[in-house]
Amino acid sequence: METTDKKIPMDQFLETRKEVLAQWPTGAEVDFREAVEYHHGIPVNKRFPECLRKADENGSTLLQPRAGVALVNEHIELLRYLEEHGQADLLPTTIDSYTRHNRYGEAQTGIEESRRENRSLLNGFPAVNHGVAACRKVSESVGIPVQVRHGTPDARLLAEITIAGGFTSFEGGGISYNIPYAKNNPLEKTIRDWQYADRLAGYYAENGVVINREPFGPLTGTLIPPCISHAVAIIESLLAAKQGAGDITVGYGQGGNLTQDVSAMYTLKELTREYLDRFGFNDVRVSTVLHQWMGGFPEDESKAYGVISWGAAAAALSKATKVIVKSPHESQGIPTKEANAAGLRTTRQVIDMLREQRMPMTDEVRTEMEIIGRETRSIIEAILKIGEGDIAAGAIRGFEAGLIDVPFAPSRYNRGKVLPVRDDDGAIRFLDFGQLPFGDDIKAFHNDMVAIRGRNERRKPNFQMVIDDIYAISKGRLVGRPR
Amino acid sequence: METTDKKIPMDQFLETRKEVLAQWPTGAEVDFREAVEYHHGIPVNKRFPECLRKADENGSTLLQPRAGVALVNEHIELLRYLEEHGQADLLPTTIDSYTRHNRYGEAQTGIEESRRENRSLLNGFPAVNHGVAACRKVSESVGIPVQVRHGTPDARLLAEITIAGGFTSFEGGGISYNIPYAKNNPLEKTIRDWQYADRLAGYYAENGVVINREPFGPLTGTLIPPCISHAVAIIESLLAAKQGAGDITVGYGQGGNLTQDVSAMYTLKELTREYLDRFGFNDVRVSTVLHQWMGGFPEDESKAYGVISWGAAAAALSKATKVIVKSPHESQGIPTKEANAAGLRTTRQVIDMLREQRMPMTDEVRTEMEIIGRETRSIIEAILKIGEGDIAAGAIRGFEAGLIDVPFAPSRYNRGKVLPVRDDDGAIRFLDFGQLPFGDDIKAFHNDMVAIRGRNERRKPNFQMVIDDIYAISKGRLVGRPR
Amino acid sequence: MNKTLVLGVIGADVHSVGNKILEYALNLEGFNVVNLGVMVSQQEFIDAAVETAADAILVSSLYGHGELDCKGLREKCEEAGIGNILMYAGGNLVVGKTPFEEVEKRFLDMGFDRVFPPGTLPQTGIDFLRKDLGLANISDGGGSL
Amino acid sequence: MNKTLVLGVIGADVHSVGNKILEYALNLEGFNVVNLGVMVSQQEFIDAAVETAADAILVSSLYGHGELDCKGLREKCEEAGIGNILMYAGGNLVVGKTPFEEVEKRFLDMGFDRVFPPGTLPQTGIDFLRKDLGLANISDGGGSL
Ligand code: B12
Ligand code: B12
Repeated sequence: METTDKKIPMDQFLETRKEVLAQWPTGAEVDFREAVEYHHGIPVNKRFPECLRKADENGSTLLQPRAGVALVNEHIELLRYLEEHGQADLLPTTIDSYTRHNRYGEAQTGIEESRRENRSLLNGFPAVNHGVAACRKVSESVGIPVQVRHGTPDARLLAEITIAGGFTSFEGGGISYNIPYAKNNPLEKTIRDWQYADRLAGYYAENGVVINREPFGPLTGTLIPPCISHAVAIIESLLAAKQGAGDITVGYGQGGNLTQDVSAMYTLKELTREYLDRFGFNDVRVSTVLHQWMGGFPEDESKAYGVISWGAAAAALSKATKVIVKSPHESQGIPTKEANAAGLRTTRQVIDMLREQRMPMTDEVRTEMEIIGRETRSIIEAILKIGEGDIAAGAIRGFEAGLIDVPFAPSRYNRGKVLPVRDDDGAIRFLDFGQLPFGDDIKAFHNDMVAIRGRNERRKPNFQMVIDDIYAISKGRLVGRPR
Repeated sequence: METTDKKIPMDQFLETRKEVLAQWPTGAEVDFREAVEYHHGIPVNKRFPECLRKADENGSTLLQPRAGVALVNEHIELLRYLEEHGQADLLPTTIDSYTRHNRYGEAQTGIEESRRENRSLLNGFPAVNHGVAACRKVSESVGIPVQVRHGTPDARLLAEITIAGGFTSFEGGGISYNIPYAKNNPLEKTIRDWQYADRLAGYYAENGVVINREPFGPLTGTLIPPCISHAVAIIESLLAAKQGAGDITVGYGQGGNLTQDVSAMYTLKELTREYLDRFGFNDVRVSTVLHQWMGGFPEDESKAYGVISWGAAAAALSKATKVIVKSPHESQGIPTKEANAAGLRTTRQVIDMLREQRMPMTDEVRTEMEIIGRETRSIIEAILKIGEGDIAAGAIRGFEAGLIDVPFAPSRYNRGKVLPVRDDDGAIRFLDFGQLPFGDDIKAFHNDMVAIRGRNERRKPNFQMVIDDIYAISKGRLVGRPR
Repeated sequence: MNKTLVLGVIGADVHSVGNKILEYALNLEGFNVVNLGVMVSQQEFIDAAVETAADAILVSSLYGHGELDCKGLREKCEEAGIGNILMYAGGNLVVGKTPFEEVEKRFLDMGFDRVFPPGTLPQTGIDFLRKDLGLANISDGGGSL
Repeated sequence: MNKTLVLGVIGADVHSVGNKILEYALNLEGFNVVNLGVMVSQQEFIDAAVETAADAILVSSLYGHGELDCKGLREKCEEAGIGNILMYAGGNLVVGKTPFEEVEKRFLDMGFDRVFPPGTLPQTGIDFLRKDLGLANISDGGGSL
């Protein structure tokens, strides 16, 4: 059965639902009616969609960390700490990697070994194993909204359990949680599985409970040109909206060049709105998230603070609805709660100092916005075309054809031909376009920008230059100049 | 004898010199001829003027900390640490407060108690007490240029000893090291004493040794409108140039609003150049320095990193020749060497990440530059007028008349009538103009900007608003909104 | 019922910003404030306190030499016959970031009645002054405002 | 003289960036690289090593489950008859910032020959490979480039 952009019929949805809930014993804990009731009782200031709307109205940027550990009480302690000492506005529950790959047995081992060794041996919170009641305990233990953050190609059971568990936002999508996060999962399957998650959000919405959905913006976090992540965000927004999701946050991982980052954030919202409206989803709400630098971090903590701050500045100056915050431990390992809170407080200081300022609409921003717009539309239109108007089929065929292609991704369903590289000002450009459906003018623009850098560095732009750029920020620069 | 802007005749200079060198026994160690010889032997990469010129040519921003402790070996260890672990480009020797007030006896007590307690009880390096040989030991122990940074109203002996001691840059000026740093010192005297220091620099220059001179930009470090510090910078540059100083770095303390800060840095250089040229000093070299936020810092170190980073960003985006770096200990006390190096590394990361970027010439920057230009020229022209063309006499009379007036300064020779306050975007404006010689249009502009904030905050702009602004950054905001 | 306070920044210290704010806040609160400003010697503090029959001396020190500058102040007060005067110190009292307990101890040992850490807001000092000077607390409905 | 290396990211780990760079660098250096990519099981490492008669296995683990994933790999090698194969591990091997000495010890105890901390550049691994595999060092004028 080909995956297409059709709203899943209720009977079919309920049928699949039985199978999903049977995947692990805790599935039996989910009772939809009861869960809807439960959500109606969640106070407004603990609901993601409401908090995001308020932030946009006030022009403020909300702070959210990443955090998750193996055991329930320790996880609660961690979240409380980040709320209190990190002054977070929104909380996460980051899921461990076994759960992400539906390896609940291994997750169970991880839980048990963590209990035994009295330290978290898992890189996140195994929500499926812990079940609905434990999730509610988590979300009830804090005073602000909690989101599930993961990277799960098949997140159907995770969605069932965590949403019934009182979480009001669910990150991910059939592309963004496949291509960067998996190796062997066909897009047909992951898009279909994510249609289920979206349909679940829609089902809740039909029952008066709006769950925020957030496609994962940064992809591989490594030199992603804005048009690539924008295209994924738009496709996943359209897919989610079709299944009835009513509140969407589109994301972008900071690149480092302020003009490009601000232009990316401005266009991200505009373009997503444009396509949602075009397909009739005028009442789906759109907010934005900027992820502080998602690539390799410097080892030195004081340098990490500098990177964190620059991400905070980009978020504030582009008026992102929220910012996902890194910690000074980033290059080393999952942060302690203290390091995590420190990253939050650094970000808080910068965000709040800059709340009155925004990047003005300069000629440079205007030009960059125009380019990002043209590139993104080229990709989406090509995908719609190859999908014969169907965005799901188009995305699947588009990835196969390389019309969209995520740099450095592990998935075999990604062409992996595109190579990004920084230009002489540090903006991310294309060195190799692979099969991206760009016109000659766009290609010429990129070639020119990259050529300028090559001339200044007296070397031919090639894979070594790309590698230098990958290492650059961790070595203290934005542009990987020859050593 | 009135203080006027005349080059001190050589005989008079040499006469005064005898007195100066007799102020403390170490004065006898100074031998001008020998010192000139000594300077000729200092390698180029250890000379301030050369390093600044190279940085401007490369469009890079150099990093300099503040640092000084009571004892020679500990001070050397500190500087070496900052060079090696802080990756500083330029080093300081910050002088203790007793020496700044020529209280060499008390400085001696401080040295002795520091020896006894094995910790520095002085807030800086008492260079006069230590003498020429010790200073040379300091500057020879490091691989980069060293500057004397202090706050000394009468710095004649300090200049003699430290320049003979191999330092290649000397901070301060008759206004900037009096008004914010003293209570009872008449400007007639401090300007005259600083003409001596400048004449000394000129004397070295005539003998082929160019010493960098740097008026202290930030003044009281607290909500200084750019035109005030620019005016002081220009006056002191003209005074220094008249005495033969050939290399000048003008400074500015970050305000926090990026548009205003960038505009301030751009105009600082332009206006200084304009006036130097007008008075015939076309061959005096001008470079710039941005001081990271000079007012009260947040207590929390991770928040301090945010403030430090935003200062680094302002320096990079405005292409300052150098940036003076704060530490995460700022709100608490003189930093340990580790904290000092950490502030440097945070700054290094941000500066180097942003080296390819600069703030574009937006309409907002253009407008702000124009306003700063008009304000600064109004002040300087009024001073020249009241001084009947003599900038020294004009400065003295101008301060008396309040034509120039430094907010929050301790000196009784400062009117202290001007009150600054932030506007709704966080730019620093005037709440009270005192006697500043501004036209009605400039006044109307400030009044309007302040009124907008008052309306938004639903309160009358008054001293409470100013206090809120003074505390704001230490409390995590730029604008001190009502609590 | 107007209590008189002598306020100043001791030694060669010129940090004037906090001093101006303290003066403003104490005045608002109805105290009779004798502000000596910055760069105040021990003798000036004592002369002003004797002259105005002050109820308390509030010493600020920001620049790091506080320890050197404050030594012997209590003894000098005793010599001047105001040995029991209430004496506060606040600011960045020592060189370098130091656990406040240590700093507090050193200054209490020197004869100060209360010691305040960096970043103290004027209201904190005011609350203690009211208590130590036996004034009704504002929140108790009393006070001189 | 072409030495064969089996390279991969173990477990459920998908961090592919470093793996691609390692592959590139090892190839440049003239090694015969069998890159299994990400999400490689212990069995896949061993099968590939046996099949290609590899000289070394290079395990990356970035995502924090390295300890859980690597346990027993040496024993499985022994069972497969390649008990003496050179075995390196690198990346962010454990959950959380941990003193490297501790991490190193845990992995040496598990039977790895060398362990590399976060942020290791490919050249460091290459230098040790040359040494451990008895290859001339490039700077000695030898090498296969
Ligand atoms: C980019 C990135 C991602 C991307 C990866 C995209 C992709 N498919 O590659 C995305 C966003 C998808 C991602 C996801 C996750 N990530 Co991640 N990620 C990073 C990040 C920021 C950079 C990694 C990178 O690409 N570095 C650049 C390359 C060139 O360096 P490298 O990977 O370190 O490899 C080099 C060296 O280590 C060395 N090396 C590696 N292996 C070996 C082996 C040998 C023998 C030798 C000699 C050398 C060697 O050589 C390589 C080339 O120079 C790191 C943190 C950091 N380093 O700053 C976190 C990090 C690795 N991720 C982490 C985690 C936890 C996750 C997630 C679980 C999500 C989460 N909880 O936040 C998921 C896991 C998904 C999964 N199942 O694996 C943690 C791991 C924590 C720990 N060990 O305690 C880190 C350290 C971040 C952190 N501090 O929390 N991540
Ligand atoms: C602005 C500033 C300056 C300006 C001062 C301008 C002026 N004339 O006022 C300038 C640039 C000139 C300057 C100079 C110097 N400074 Co300064 N300065 C600062 C800074 C950044 C802010 C001070 C400030 O205005 N804060 C805002 C006001 C409102 O707060 P406040 O002063 O702390 O006062 C409040 C409270 O402390 C409290 N309080 C104060 N006293 C008392 C007393 C009582 C009884 C009570 C209840 C409360 C109380 O109430 C006040 C109002 O809220 C501080 C660091 C910081 N705090 O971030 C360094 C700092 C005070 N300076 C310092 C130093 C060392 C110097 C210099 C020696 C230069 C140098 N080595 O860098 C010179 C000294 C000159 C001299 N002779 O005094 C150090 C002191 C170090 C230490 N104690 O270990 C500090 C801490 C910076 C640092 N970490 O190195 N400085």
